[in-house]
Amino acid sequence: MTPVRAICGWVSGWLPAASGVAPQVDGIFRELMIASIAVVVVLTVLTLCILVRFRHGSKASRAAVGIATWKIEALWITGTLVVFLLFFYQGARVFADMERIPPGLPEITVVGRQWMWDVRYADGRREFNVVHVQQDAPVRLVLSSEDVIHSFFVPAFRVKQDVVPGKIVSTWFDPTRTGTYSIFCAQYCGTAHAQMIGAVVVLSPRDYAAWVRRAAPALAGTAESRGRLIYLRYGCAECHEDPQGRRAPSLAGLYGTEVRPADAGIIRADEQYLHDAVLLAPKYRLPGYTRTMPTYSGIISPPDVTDLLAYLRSLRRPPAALSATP
Amino acid sequence: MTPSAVPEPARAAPSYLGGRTTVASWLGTSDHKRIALLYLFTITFFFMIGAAAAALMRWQLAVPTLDLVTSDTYNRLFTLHGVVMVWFFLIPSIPTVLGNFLLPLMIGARDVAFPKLNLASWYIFVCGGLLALYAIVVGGVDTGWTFYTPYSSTYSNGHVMLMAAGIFVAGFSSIATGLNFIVTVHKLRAPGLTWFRLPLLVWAIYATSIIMVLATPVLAITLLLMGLERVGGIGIFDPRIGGDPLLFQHLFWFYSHPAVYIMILPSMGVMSEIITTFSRKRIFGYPVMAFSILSIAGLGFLVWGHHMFVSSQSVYAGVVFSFLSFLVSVPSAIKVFNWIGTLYRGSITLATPLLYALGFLALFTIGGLTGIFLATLAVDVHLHDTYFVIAHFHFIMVGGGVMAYLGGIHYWWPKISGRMYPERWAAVAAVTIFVGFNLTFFPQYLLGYLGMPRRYMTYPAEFHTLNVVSSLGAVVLAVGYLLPLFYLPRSFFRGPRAGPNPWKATGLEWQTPSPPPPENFSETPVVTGPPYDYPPL
Amino acid sequence: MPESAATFRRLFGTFGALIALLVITAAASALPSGWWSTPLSLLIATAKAALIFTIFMRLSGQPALVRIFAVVGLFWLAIMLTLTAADYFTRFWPG
Amino acid sequence: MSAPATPLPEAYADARQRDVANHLGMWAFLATEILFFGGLFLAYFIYRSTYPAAFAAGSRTLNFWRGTLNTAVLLGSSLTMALGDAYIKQGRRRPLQFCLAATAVLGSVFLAVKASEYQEMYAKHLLPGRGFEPGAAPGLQLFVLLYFTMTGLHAFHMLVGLGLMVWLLRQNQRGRFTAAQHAPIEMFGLYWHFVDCVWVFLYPLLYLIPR
Repeated sequence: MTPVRAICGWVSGWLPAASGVAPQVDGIFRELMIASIAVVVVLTVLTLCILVRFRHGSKASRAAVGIATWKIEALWITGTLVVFLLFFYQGARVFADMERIPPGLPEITVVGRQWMWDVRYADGRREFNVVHVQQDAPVRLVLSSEDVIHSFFVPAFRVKQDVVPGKIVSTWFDPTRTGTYSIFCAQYCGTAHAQMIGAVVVLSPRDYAAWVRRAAPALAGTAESRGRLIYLRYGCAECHEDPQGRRAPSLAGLYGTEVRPADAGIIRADEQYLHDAVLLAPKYRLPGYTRTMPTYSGIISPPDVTDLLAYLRSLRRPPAALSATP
Repeated sequence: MTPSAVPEPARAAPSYLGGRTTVASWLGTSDHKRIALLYLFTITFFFMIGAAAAALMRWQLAVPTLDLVTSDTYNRLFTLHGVVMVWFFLIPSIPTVLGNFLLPLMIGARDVAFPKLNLASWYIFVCGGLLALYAIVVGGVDTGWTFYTPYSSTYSNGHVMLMAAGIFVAGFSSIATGLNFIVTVHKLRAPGLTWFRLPLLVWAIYATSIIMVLATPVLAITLLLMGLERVGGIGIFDPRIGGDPLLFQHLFWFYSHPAVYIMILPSMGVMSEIITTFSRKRIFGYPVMAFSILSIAGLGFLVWGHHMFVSSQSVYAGVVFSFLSFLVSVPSAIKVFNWIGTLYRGSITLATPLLYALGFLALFTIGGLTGIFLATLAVDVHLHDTYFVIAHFHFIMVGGGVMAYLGGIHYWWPKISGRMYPERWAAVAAVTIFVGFNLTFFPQYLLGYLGMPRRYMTYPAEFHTLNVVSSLGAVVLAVGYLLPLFYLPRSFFRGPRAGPNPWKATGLEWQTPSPPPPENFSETPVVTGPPYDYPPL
Repeated sequence: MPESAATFRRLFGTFGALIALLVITAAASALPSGWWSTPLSLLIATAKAALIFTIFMRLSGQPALVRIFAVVGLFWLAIMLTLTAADYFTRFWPG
Repeated sequence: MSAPATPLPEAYADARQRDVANHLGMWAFLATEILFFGGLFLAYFIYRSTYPAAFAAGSRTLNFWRGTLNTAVLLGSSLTMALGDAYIKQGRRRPLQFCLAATAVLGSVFLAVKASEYQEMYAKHLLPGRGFEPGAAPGLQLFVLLYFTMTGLHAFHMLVGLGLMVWLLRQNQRGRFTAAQHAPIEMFGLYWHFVDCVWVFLYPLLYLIPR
């Protein structure tokens, strides 16, 4: 099998495996390639031999096959099934790891917009079509789209995640090798779909620290500080910091806790819940509040919503001051 | 024995081609054989339009950045290629041409169950085709054949409504044909023709008809909802009011994955017919082959989620759909093994239909195996929406579907036209298509692994060499496809006469003169033996 | 099959049953609702549809093949509902 | 199967064979209709589980009594259609004419009541789109959209049914239908009962969502 293994190794060596999960995906890909090449070679050789040996007029014996046909059938049905299920299991196991995002990773918000990637870091810096990450420092990408479905695809990391409008989706990768790797938009999104290309720049810790110092933050202050300005500008405090706590629930420490709406069991107040609460008006009715929250879609721009969410996440519950929480 | 030209047979009865040959007699016919030829001309016309779009795309992709067409035009080209090839060539190809012609003949019937509905389905198909053609002529559509919202319903400025209407109408033709064939197979089988004596092409067309009838309505409602959202400016898939674009994908792929089985199942039936005839041997494991066809049709409805592994569908659903996708590929593998089992210890004649069948065997195997790559969750995350997927479905649709369609056309050409096709030219065409196909689509597997996304009109330079090979292959493939367009029409009028059974094959369609008389059989044949009842070698 | 007076009586009887079921489901919706109210209304609707299928559409007198054709559409609809639900109701599974 | 005395125009050995084939063909068509409406029921099922509160609110905006009345009217039209079918099987054309007319009238009543409901929804600014009631929960607009799509598609099928009934009434007047040969009536009956069955499910799903 060495030539086959060599070919597969050679082919899969073309694309650098620059993320933690890449070697595992390449491993399964290589196994699949070896199995497929083996099957194709065996079937082709077998068919060619049969064509020659049993051509019309040849003297080969045409006696019926001794073994009952159903035995042969049962053999290759079970054989195929077993091999397939092995590949299924491996694929599903690695997929589950890829989808389970380790907690507590630094977050980078990437917003897909028709034909560019709008990248915003936690400390307020903003870039277009470029993502700077540090080697061996896994990063969580919080992905959303402002118009149509895009797909964040970095071939070198074997990572791809569709970005669906109206939905916040997260993915993550652990960049293991320095270098620049291209980002493609894999889901057709219109005229310049082919130009929606970006780059992930993986820097060694030293270079990354230098980049952090050198790159002047494009926006003043951190996302949280800008979020607070938005929070005040749109008068969220007027309802959410009502001393008697009758008009609306307090938002301090809300992020991540559980919320008990009237008729939908227990919902975790994650980014999606907050994002929908601001842009789509709350899906669920919270009992016991006098005001119904208006929808801010078209009023608060999506970038501001991201900053507002960052601010809400930073709101820790002050120890005993708030008596009004339900 | 090579097909020998038979002396002029005594003209017992005028063939379905003879008799009244005015245009009105053709356009008003309810004879399933004439309707089959009407479909043959129509879908060949649409195949050429789709192929022209493909040629332009391959030309544009020969070089990383070439301004042969603007990006907008390129988007309309690949949408045109997708829509025309899927709905106006591949889905109708074998069922409406070979199926219409052969189903009544193979079961010993005079015609299909509802002859007038059969003609109506052709007219509906032509109306749908004209609507789609009009949409292309006045500007085309740039959403891709998948019409994903919200792009198709809100952001696209192409003629989406016209194209969706064309497909909506063509869908009814598909339902009418499927419904007709199901009732025909149930009700009009010749005496003695039990289910397990049916030729496997009849099984394949029966299973395909079930998918056509049960899947197409969901496409109709999906296009209707997308159309309403586009016209009304608001719709149930609109994320701005809390709708979910993934719901569109679920509805669309609930139709579209069974649709790909509509395209491949009939080819499997044609394969079984050709391989048994040219190895002069009974099919290996008839019951397993019949049940494989039915299980592909049934399981085909359970696997659509593998198109959405990375679309933020839940992980649990991904695991479920991946498992079911592995199950649905087992029957296909069994059929490949059984075809090779049929060849084993046969007496094989290498005529053109068998060349096409062997081409199908090789390319369908590769296509199927790469389907396993895409069903494996972890690998699909990397390969989804890249050229790997393009290569996979072209290996199945073109390497499998079109090869079997051409093999079937050549195999039953003597029955359809009463004359033989030129053997040498046909063999050259088959080999050219096989070589051209591999040159065109095999490099795309590598491109896909390297990460070249699909539907890109320009690409980074590192993909250049493989794209050049693919574009050159497309030229060879185009030549291969043009050859039959020359020698088949010529042989229709001037080919050597073929007797009722030039291949000495079993099957009821070979027991009637070729071209068959309008009422197919002078008296209803009675079937006594099992199918493919070749004398022991 | 000969249309006797019994057939007409059966038709009117079925109509009576359908109207009765309608009244029940309408009344049930006026009561204070619980988890059971939606399944109950769907159960009643299924009963009404079953009545119409078997008696008004004469499925009871048809050969087995026709009855299979009548049910196969519902079975496929069930496939679509359950597998799509497998996606929507487990979207928060990996936490 | 004995050789037919006079060869039937189609490929059938006898009338019984053709009758079953007609039923098979019609039921296959109704299976497509089940899946056609099925797409909408799937959308309803998914969105109701995503926005339970909004759907309950939406259901309250509908006019309960008119919905219930419409269901009764449609069940009545199903009865008259079934009676008509039973009469023609006895060869009695005049009662069939009366039953067909009654079915058509009940169908029109249904559509009239439905039109009045649409008008009422328009008056309450509940038409989806720009004019929609500002600040409403998003799920409500989805409910209203689904309401209009489902009942609209159902009403369209009713209109097609009314058109066919007019044609059947004229055919019956010309004496086309006899006890032996009345396939169009039977097939139309299946279609009409099916449309009624769709409404039987639409009614509880749209009008009876519990508080």
